[in-house]
Amino acid sequence: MIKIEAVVRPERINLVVEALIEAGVGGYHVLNVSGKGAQQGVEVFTGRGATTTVRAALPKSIITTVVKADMKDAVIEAILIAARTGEEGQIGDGKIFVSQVAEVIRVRTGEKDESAL
Amino acid sequence: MIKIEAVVRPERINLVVEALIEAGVGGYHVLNVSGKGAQQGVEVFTGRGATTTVRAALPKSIITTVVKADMKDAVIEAILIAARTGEEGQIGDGKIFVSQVAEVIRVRTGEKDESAL
Amino acid sequence: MIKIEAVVRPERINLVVEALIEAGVGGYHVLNVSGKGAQQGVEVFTGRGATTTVRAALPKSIITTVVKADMKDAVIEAILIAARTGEEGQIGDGKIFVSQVAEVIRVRTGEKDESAL
Amino acid sequence: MDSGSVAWMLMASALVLFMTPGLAFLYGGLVRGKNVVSTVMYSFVSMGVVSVVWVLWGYSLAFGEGGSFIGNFDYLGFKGVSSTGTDIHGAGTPDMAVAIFQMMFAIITPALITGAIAERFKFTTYLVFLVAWVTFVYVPIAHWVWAGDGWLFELGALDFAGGTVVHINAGIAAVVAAWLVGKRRGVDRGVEPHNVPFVILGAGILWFGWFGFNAGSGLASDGLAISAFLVTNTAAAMALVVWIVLGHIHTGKMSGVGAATGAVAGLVAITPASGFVGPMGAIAIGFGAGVLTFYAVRIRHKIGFDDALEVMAVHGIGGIWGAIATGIFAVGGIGLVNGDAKVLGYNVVAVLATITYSFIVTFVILKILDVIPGLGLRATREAEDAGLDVSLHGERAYVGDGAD
Amino acid sequence: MDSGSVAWMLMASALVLFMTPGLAFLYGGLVRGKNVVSTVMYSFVSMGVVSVVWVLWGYSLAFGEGGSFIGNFDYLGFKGVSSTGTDIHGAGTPDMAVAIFQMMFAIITPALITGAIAERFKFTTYLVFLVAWVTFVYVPIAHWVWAGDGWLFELGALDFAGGTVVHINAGIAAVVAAWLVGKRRGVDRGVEPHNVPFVILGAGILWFGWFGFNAGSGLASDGLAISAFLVTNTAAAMALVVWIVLGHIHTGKMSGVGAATGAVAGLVAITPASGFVGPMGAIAIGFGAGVLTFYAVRIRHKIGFDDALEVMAVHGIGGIWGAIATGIFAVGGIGLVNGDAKVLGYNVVAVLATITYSFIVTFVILKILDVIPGLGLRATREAEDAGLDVSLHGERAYVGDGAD
Amino acid sequence: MDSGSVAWMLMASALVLFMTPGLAFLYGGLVRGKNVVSTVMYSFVSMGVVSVVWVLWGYSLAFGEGGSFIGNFDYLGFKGVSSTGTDIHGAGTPDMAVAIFQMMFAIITPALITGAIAERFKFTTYLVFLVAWVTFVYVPIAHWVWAGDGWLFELGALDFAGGTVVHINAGIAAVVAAWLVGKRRGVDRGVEPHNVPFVILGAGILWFGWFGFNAGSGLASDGLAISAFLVTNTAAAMALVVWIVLGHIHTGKMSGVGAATGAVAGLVAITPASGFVGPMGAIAIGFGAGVLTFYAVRIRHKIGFDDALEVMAVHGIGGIWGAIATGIFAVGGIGLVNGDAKVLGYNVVAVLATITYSFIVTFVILKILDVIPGLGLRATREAEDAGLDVSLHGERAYVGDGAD
Ligand SMILES: Nc1ncnc2c1ncn2[C@@H]1O[C@H](COP(=O)(O)OP(=O)(O)O)[C@@H](O)[C@H]1O
Ligand SMILES: Nc1ncnc2c1ncn2[C@@H]1O[C@H](COP(=O)(O)OP(=O)(O)O)[C@@H](O)[C@H]1O
Ligand SMILES: Nc1ncnc2c1ncn2[C@@H]1O[C@H](COP(=O)(O)OP(=O)(O)O)[C@@H](O)[C@H]1O
Repeated sequence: MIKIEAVVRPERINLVVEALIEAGVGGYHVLNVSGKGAQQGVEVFTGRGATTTVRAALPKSIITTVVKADMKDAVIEAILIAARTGEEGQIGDGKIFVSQVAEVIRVRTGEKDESAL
Repeated sequence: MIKIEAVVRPERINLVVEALIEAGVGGYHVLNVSGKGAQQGVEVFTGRGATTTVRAALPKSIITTVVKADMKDAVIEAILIAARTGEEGQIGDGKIFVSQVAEVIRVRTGEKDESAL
Repeated sequence: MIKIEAVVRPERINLVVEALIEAGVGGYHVLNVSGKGAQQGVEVFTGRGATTTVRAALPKSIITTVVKADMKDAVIEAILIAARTGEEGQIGDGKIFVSQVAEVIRVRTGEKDESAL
Repeated sequence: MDSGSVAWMLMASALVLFMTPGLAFLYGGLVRGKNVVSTVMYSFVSMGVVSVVWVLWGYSLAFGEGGSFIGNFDYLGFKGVSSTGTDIHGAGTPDMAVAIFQMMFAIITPALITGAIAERFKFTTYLVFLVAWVTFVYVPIAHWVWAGDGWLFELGALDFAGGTVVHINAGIAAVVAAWLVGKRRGVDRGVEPHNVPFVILGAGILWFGWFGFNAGSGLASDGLAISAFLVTNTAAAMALVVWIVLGHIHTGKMSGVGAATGAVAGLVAITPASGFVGPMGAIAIGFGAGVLTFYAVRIRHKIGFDDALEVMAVHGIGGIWGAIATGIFAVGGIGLVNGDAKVLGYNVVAVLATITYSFIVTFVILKILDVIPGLGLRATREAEDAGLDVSLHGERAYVGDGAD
Repeated sequence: MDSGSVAWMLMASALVLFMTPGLAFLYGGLVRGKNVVSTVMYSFVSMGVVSVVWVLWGYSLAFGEGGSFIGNFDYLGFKGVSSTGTDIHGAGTPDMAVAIFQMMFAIITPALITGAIAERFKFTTYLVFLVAWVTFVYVPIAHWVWAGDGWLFELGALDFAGGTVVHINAGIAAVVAAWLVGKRRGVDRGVEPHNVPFVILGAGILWFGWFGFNAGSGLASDGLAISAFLVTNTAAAMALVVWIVLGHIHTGKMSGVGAATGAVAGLVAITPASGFVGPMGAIAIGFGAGVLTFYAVRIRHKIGFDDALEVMAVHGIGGIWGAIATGIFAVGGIGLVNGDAKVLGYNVVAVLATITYSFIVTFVILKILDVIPGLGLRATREAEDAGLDVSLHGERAYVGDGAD
Repeated sequence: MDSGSVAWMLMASALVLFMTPGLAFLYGGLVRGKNVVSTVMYSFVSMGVVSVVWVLWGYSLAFGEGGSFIGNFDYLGFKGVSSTGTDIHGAGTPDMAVAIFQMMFAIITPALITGAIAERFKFTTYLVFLVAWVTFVYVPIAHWVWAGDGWLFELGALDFAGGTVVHINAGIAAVVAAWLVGKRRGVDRGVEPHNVPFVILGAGILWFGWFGFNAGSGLASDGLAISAFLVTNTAAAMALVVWIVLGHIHTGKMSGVGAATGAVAGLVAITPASGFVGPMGAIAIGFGAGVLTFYAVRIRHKIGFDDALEVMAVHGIGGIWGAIATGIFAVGGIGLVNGDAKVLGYNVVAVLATITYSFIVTFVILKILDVIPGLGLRATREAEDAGLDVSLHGERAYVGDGAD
């Protein structure tokens, strides 16, 4: 089984979630992080609003889903479409990390692996 | 070494933590996420309390622990017992994901792998 | 490609971030967790400030970066230096977990693997 | 000058001023986490901008003896407004105290509107809107209703503490503004409030401050103030109860935001009536306010019109009900329940006049602001997506992580 | 009618009303993140329910001239309660102002109880409990102590601002309620407060509002009010200091929640005494309150009885100490320090009567609510585990993530 | 005794007390999430410690008739301070009311200083500092300026509500304290405020409370109070507007924290002038305050001196501008704009005297505390890194996770 972790813009999370469900994933979870990639940081106020500092890391959300190996490409494709802003995409649109999962167990039943997804 | 990530009900975290410690894990960490699996979402208020919407993802907690390969089964068993609600388990009780970790380093000493756990 | 996850003291995050950038990583993300390793918990107040309880897990931050395999050792070294407190290090300084990432995709362009980092 | 009344008017003015941060929290809690600073600032900045406008020309235009429709320039910069005598208002309380009290009303009214345009209205344009709207919409209507030579005042319409001037006016302007700025992106399924305790804090502060709003509107520390205080509390309480009961009937749960909204709806509805009705009238008004605003919110959601935080449902509908209910439940032989329909008729005229005027002039102001180069009503799509806090205010409401 | 006193009574009433949202935040900050809306709502909804009860029948039963034990139905719906004259209370301040002021006490008292039952009591049942408890417990005791024909008043027990009626009463009811609803699941190691700033905000609002509570209880703007104001502040300050010092002695740290709790304990203890003692008496009372309530909390934790937010320790013990201390430190020749034990004796009688009555009647009410079909005291196990916010209120206090 | 003035003084005192929790939130929101309890506690604990000090000896030393420089011991423990008569202050309002009002000023002044030392000052040492600083710095300067026999009062310096005593004094002490405690670790790039809504809440409460601060300083409910109220609001509003406009010019964004800071700066600057200037003078003062404090903050950041929350820039510079502006804009023929430079000269003397005295004595106190075994100014490096909340207060401000 395959774990797909997508770091995306927080405002895109709802679209990505919809895309995942449409793609047929069995589940997912979402969390908020601060991240930095190619994207420049933003200027935020410090010093009570008179001066600013550049904040390198920006708010991002990570959505993680574990899927059967054969769904991998479809899911990645779905995320790419949902997370990309504009035709061309923009810096800060995010990244997808794919890795192997050795086992999955459903807590409720103890079912294992693909049948637990 | 093996990374075990268990997505569980937030109200079960304390029990799971206890079970892990009893099972002898060297460490763990916990974070809160929103997740969706088989479980239905909940109805929450929107519109200043007069109307509702269904929120698909529910609050879940993820507890992660990295253990020696030979502890894997015992730890999974411990989590299953601690996280399952009722005899039969209920939808929403969570999932456990197991994957390989290539290296572990203890920051303090630089010790590596199993001796760092 | 290699995923490096470092669990460090929250107050060290800025130093670790600087070290990562200096080491030349392409990106990273940070999140806050509660964790427990060898470090003792802290005593916190409960009962409206008259009595205390020991809280086993402490606030930690996890910084995650995915890098090319050949950067792995340099990055780990950089984290170790930045995260270690004092000459000798102290309990609670954290741990680094290293694992394999099978694929990386840049959302913006669809670029893959090493060129997406 | 009666020192007891001065003490009460000072306190009432402070209370009404405090309502605006309260509103900031009520609204700020209702939006998503990426637009909190923005939403709070819409209200907070009104304390700055409108105070200055009021001192420079607002008060003079509202309360100068300029005729039926608008004041004059006699009191520009508060020139000649006495802190000890009562030339203008002829109440026992010095003119300056009344002018201060009225200032606080002018501050909160445009802030109320912002609930409709939250999460997308451009902040710099909003600052200009504040100045224009207070000057061209609020000030004239305040003159009509409260100035001695205002036409609605002379007609005999009764609006004790601002049902038309404040609430209906804000509700209608909210509809226009929400319409012209357009719908938020991606909120079709409804937005879950990001911080319910802030909503309750805001409602608590509003309730507290509303005692100044209503019980101060008699401009004296006397039996009328006491009675207005009582009915204010009673109507709020009743509408709160109605909201949670209706919520329970429809969903099986009792929303904290709903309780807060019910309370505010009751407070809105009792506002015009608070100097004229008794405790049982207040219960009736609170009950009606609860039912009407509850279903108004539901209908608004069905329609899908994006008055984001329900300004029309709560302040518009609540205010209209209050104006009518004043005509129904007023004691002293002037209410419909006492067989006299005159006040009811006058108040209907006042409501219609307010709706018409507020609608048209708010529309014109916004249309002009929309086309002025450099202004425009709506934040960019990127700013909206990323959240107005970071985009327009350079701040995140909460910084939870250790990074950077 | 003295306009200065009216101004003060209106303001004091507003301040006491504002205490209830303050309490909501104090309590709301102390619980876990999954029960915040629930905890806040226990207090906030009292502003709705009890206001209505008070207007309809509560005031009449509490202050009607019905005899030693209970009022009568003369003032149902506030009929005949004058906003200008003083037929009932015979103070310089109009009856309606006094009735309003008293309403705010009736609102906060049951809200205080909810600290004991937080995180598990069923909300719909709580609404019924509110009505029943105010009617059958609060109202009679208020009559005994404050009505001109109440038996404790006639006896000569001194309770200036509500030590017995409000605090001891709430503390005892809290014990009964915590006992009958049972212990929360999984809190043996103690619960870490989820939001300390909210706790301090709540304490700050309570302190602010308590000036109305105590300095308003003389029903006039005079030297007695000034003196009550001073001793209120002084006792709160002293008890705050005691709490952080004792905390430091026992743990080496100084808790913010502890500071807040100490302040509230001091405010509780000075309440009955505030019209009768001087500043040095206030320091003594604050000191005693700090020490007693601090160890009461520690003992409560050792015992493990689940009075979740320490209502008995703070309000019960604090209130009992205050009642006794009034008998000790009262000036004007009536306190024990002046060689007169009479008031001390009367107050002991008042305390015992309040404890007994509150215990029994609260017990009976809860037992009945427990067996009424559809009610029952405790939320389901699932609701408790998932948190009452989502389960009973359909809301999460904070929405931090972007999903959905 | 005028009951209206008593009502107003009680209310004004409550308002000023409420400013301290407000300040706690303003400051608490500005720091990082690991130092929230600590920052809030610096302010909140002052309500405990300073209240006790004031009752025991502070008031007596400040307002006893002891000569030009300091009071005496006549009123220790508030002995002989009348709640009905006016022996000491000779105002229409009883002495005890004035003494209470003044207590609230003594509470907030040292709390203001803590903005400079936030996130690193050792809490136990701070408690000792509170006692020493109020006694040796605040009390003497209050005597100079406000006691009938104080030398600055006799000179003719005008400080209506505490520009020198409170704001300049706190600003200078803040510089000394920030210098001696040293720079925080790792804040070179500036700290992003962790909770902007708390900052706005704090500013809202401060603005609300400042009406008591300034409009209460005439010690009566009269035209002077009304006028002081008006100019207070006006200056705050103007400075708020200036800050967001300047912020927009420099960064293209409008900071919520900046709006809050501007408002506070305006309030600071109008404080000494509030009894002497008219509304247009208030606009000028607010404008100047906005500009000066805005650039003062920017310069402070360039220099890198770690006055963490800009106490010197806002209260020091704002206060100095206010004192000078009083001399410029005072009406009634005494201001520079009316051709009279006398008051300006006296106020410059008062400012210089305050700066010098506050600097030296604060320095001496802190140097002594630094060397006393067991005290010392700075928390350990470990405590600072982990956050003072957990290290010194045993609490985390927010508990978001379910673990443990
Ligand atoms: N090498 C990496 N390791 C971990 N997270 C990364 C890495 N690169 C990027 N990210 C995450 O992805 C987010 C978006 O990356 P970014 O580089 O801005 O996208 P793009 O390369 O398309 O511009 C970052 O904010 C960060 O959270
Ligand atoms: N395929 C998946 N990938 C990632 N997380 C998942 C996946 N399936 C479930 N989860 C997580 O586990 C939680 C519990 O899953 P759920 O399906 O409700 O359990 P069950 O299947 O026993 O009913 C979900 O809320 C989600 O956070
Ligand atoms: N086996 C583990 N699995 C997952 N996380 C761990 C593990 N061991 C430690 N951690 C994380 O690392 C943090 C620091 O570990 P700790 O044991 O205190 O360091 P050290 O061993 O150097 O004293 C912990 O708080 C926890 O969050």
